[in-house]
Amino acid sequence: MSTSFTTSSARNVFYGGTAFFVLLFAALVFQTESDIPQRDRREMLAQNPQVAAGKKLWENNNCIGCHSLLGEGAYFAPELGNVVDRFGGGEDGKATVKAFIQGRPAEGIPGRRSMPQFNLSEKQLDEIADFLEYVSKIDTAKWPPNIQG
Amino acid sequence: MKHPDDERATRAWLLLTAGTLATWGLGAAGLAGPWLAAAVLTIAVAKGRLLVLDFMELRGAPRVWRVVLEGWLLLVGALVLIAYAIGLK
Amino acid sequence: MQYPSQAVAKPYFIAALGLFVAQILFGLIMGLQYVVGDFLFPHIPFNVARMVHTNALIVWLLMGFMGATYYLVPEEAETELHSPRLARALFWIFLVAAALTVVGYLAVPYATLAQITGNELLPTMGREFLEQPTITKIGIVVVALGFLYNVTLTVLKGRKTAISSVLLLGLWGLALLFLFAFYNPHNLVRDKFYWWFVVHLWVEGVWELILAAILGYVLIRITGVDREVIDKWIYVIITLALVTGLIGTGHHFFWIGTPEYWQLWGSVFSALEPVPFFAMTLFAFNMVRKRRRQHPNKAATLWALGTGVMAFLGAGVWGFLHTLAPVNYYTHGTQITAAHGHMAFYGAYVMVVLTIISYAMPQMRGRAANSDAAQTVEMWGFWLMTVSMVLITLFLTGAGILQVWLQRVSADPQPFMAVQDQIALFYWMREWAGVAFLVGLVVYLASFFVGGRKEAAA
Amino acid sequence: MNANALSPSPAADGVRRLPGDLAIWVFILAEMAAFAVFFAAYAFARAGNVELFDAAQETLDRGAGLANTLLLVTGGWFAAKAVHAARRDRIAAAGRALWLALACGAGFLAVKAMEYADKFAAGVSLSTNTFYLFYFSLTFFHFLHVVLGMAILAILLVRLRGGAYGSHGVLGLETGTAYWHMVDLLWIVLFPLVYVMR
Repeated sequence: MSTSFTTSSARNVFYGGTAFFVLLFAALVFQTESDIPQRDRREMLAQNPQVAAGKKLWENNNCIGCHSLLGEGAYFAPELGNVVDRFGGGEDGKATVKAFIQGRPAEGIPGRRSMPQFNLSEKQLDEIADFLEYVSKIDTAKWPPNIQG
Repeated sequence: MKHPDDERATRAWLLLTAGTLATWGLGAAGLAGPWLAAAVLTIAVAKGRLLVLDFMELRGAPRVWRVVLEGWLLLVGALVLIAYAIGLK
Repeated sequence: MQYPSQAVAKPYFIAALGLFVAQILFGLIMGLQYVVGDFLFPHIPFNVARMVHTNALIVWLLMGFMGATYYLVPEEAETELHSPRLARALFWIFLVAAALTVVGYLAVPYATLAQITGNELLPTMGREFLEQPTITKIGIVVVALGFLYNVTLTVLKGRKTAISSVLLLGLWGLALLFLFAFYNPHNLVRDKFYWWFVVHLWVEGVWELILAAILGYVLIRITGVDREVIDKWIYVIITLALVTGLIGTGHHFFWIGTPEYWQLWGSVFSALEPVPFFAMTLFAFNMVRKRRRQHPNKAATLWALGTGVMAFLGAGVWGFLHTLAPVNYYTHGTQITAAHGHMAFYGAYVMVVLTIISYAMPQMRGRAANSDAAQTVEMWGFWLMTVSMVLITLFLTGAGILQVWLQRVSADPQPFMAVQDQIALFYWMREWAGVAFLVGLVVYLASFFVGGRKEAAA
Repeated sequence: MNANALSPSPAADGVRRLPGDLAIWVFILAEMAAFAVFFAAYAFARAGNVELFDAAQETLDRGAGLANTLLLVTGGWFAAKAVHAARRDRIAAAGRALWLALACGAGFLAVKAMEYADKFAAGVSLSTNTFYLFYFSLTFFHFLHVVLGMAILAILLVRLRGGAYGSHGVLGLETGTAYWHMVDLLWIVLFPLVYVMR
């Protein structure tokens, strides 16, 4: 019983196999790019510049360092992909989000996980709320399983 | 001049063709249900086995390789059958 | 050590271990904040501690990879490093940039840091693991290019081996994929989609090439098994890694607004991702079993075997647990992910860097292996850290299962914070396991200072 | 370097050996594992949507599936004949057989492309429903394997012409055709599963 197994074959299989799967991955990425306009609510970005401004605020304050957004990020604080809906949806939800951010005590709540007070302006609060509303409209294949995120 | 390897391959090809036509015929006849599923899967496993033994030439390979490839056919066939049975309910 | 220029690896290894300590200390801070919410608030909020924890990890692993490369490439290529001076200069640039970045995280609010580093010009900050200021990111690219230039020229002028080719392929892939860190569209779906090109294609793609190359190198040295045999194993392992890992990226595309076919493709291929890690375990044990010499460095052998086992458990098994789309629907973004992340990073990448350090440091200090006494202490460090990490993973898994149940599955789902309060016991246990890990790390570091009779240099 | 790599077929001299290089077999097993998961996923997804799957399956062109199965089976036969001929130094016959195998592969791609065109013209795509998600994923993944298999056959043909294979050894030829046979084997399961079973 003898089996041949050469380094050069192993190398060729590696390079050939990798090239094959890179191309397949590229094809799937291409398909994704052509499919996502139906899911990503890009029209909301185009119509309302506050959404992009809100995303920048989201990033510049490193919100992802505590929260998750569409399930990605830290798991220290609640999921925010659906927070506008959780807080009542629409304008009510956005108003509640703004009030929550605004109302954080600067010194935190004794013994509890606390969100910092970011001292955002009214305009910035609007931007964040619009951004979170946009995120809540993205088609995430029915995730999260329920409103608690 | 016919070589035994060639004869085996040709026999396998004839059987594979026959099996393919049988599978197609079962489908074209508008059949459905567990008997069709069982028949079609049996033919598929038998065809796969012929291919493994006479095209891939694993008939003369270390037994473990035969077991792995034939086992793959049986495993896939079994999984499909189980799923089919679940779908009957 | 056969080539004097290999010694440039030493400062990289020392700095890596220093950052490792910082990573663990900040991990303990975060762990405590999980149960004592206002600990150090508002001076070090959780998100800042987390940035230091994760970024220190990434930077020290990169330093470890670079050190490993500088150490093994001259020996593989049978020639001196192209420019040891460049390697030393890049070390200091990298270290200072990393230190300044950490100081920036701790000294000023993140938004201020974004402002003073000019994030407006090319916004890349504020995304998980890519929190570094844009200028730091540019610095990383510059250091990486200088490093690759140096190493590639070394390989080109010397002997080309499978190990150095695979290592270089992994390192070039690492550098090129990092360029996606500079792409940050307003469209959140596309932002997240391409973000994974850095994160996933690093840790479940090109980093596995680096891992396989380093492990292969150490196994050749400590077992004396033919290079021919090791090379074949490496090619098989990395073939399996890329075949499964490339399309396996799809397991991150289930719920972020990407098309639903990813649920099928991602599940199928990531279900197979344990296979390369299993092959790696077999590889490590097989080579050690077939060894043709008894290398005096038993600690390095232990680390190499540990890498095989723990990478399989952490990356393979714990990854598989929640990778299928119907399961991930409930576990996505819970402590299950954290459990997997901890053991996978420790088992695959922390341990492989500690493997090469364990092998190379004694050589750079002029001996084939440390004294038996020092090795015993090192192995205590190994077991303490490894067992602690297993416990951390188990406790987080427990927390995660309970979280999934209370918050996502039960008939009456509860709010996030209410659930967190109910699983606090698991977080306390995790924190104590973290303390044990720190003890293990201190023991491990102490082993560098234990004297005793040394083996002569090989 | 080893006598077993030379011309006798694995069955011929009583010495059991694996045809082709072990490296390709590792790859083949990895691919077959991926397909096994795909097939099982299809079957279990069907179990949850029997009516949808049965109705959508009616829209497939079973005749095209038949033609493609016959093409692949025949292509496999030619590939096997190529190896047998090369072992006996009948290089011209081996080359002809490889050409015919390639032609079968091309025929498969053409039929499949027509099937896809029909589907696209009818407005059906990957996102239409669960059945089509699976239909397109499975068949397209397999389609790409046919392409890769043909690329390998083409390389074998070039190397055969260069005198690489003959009674002195056919290892590379066995290695490449093993992959081609796998492509065939996968379709043998795929065809009844997706086109016929209901």
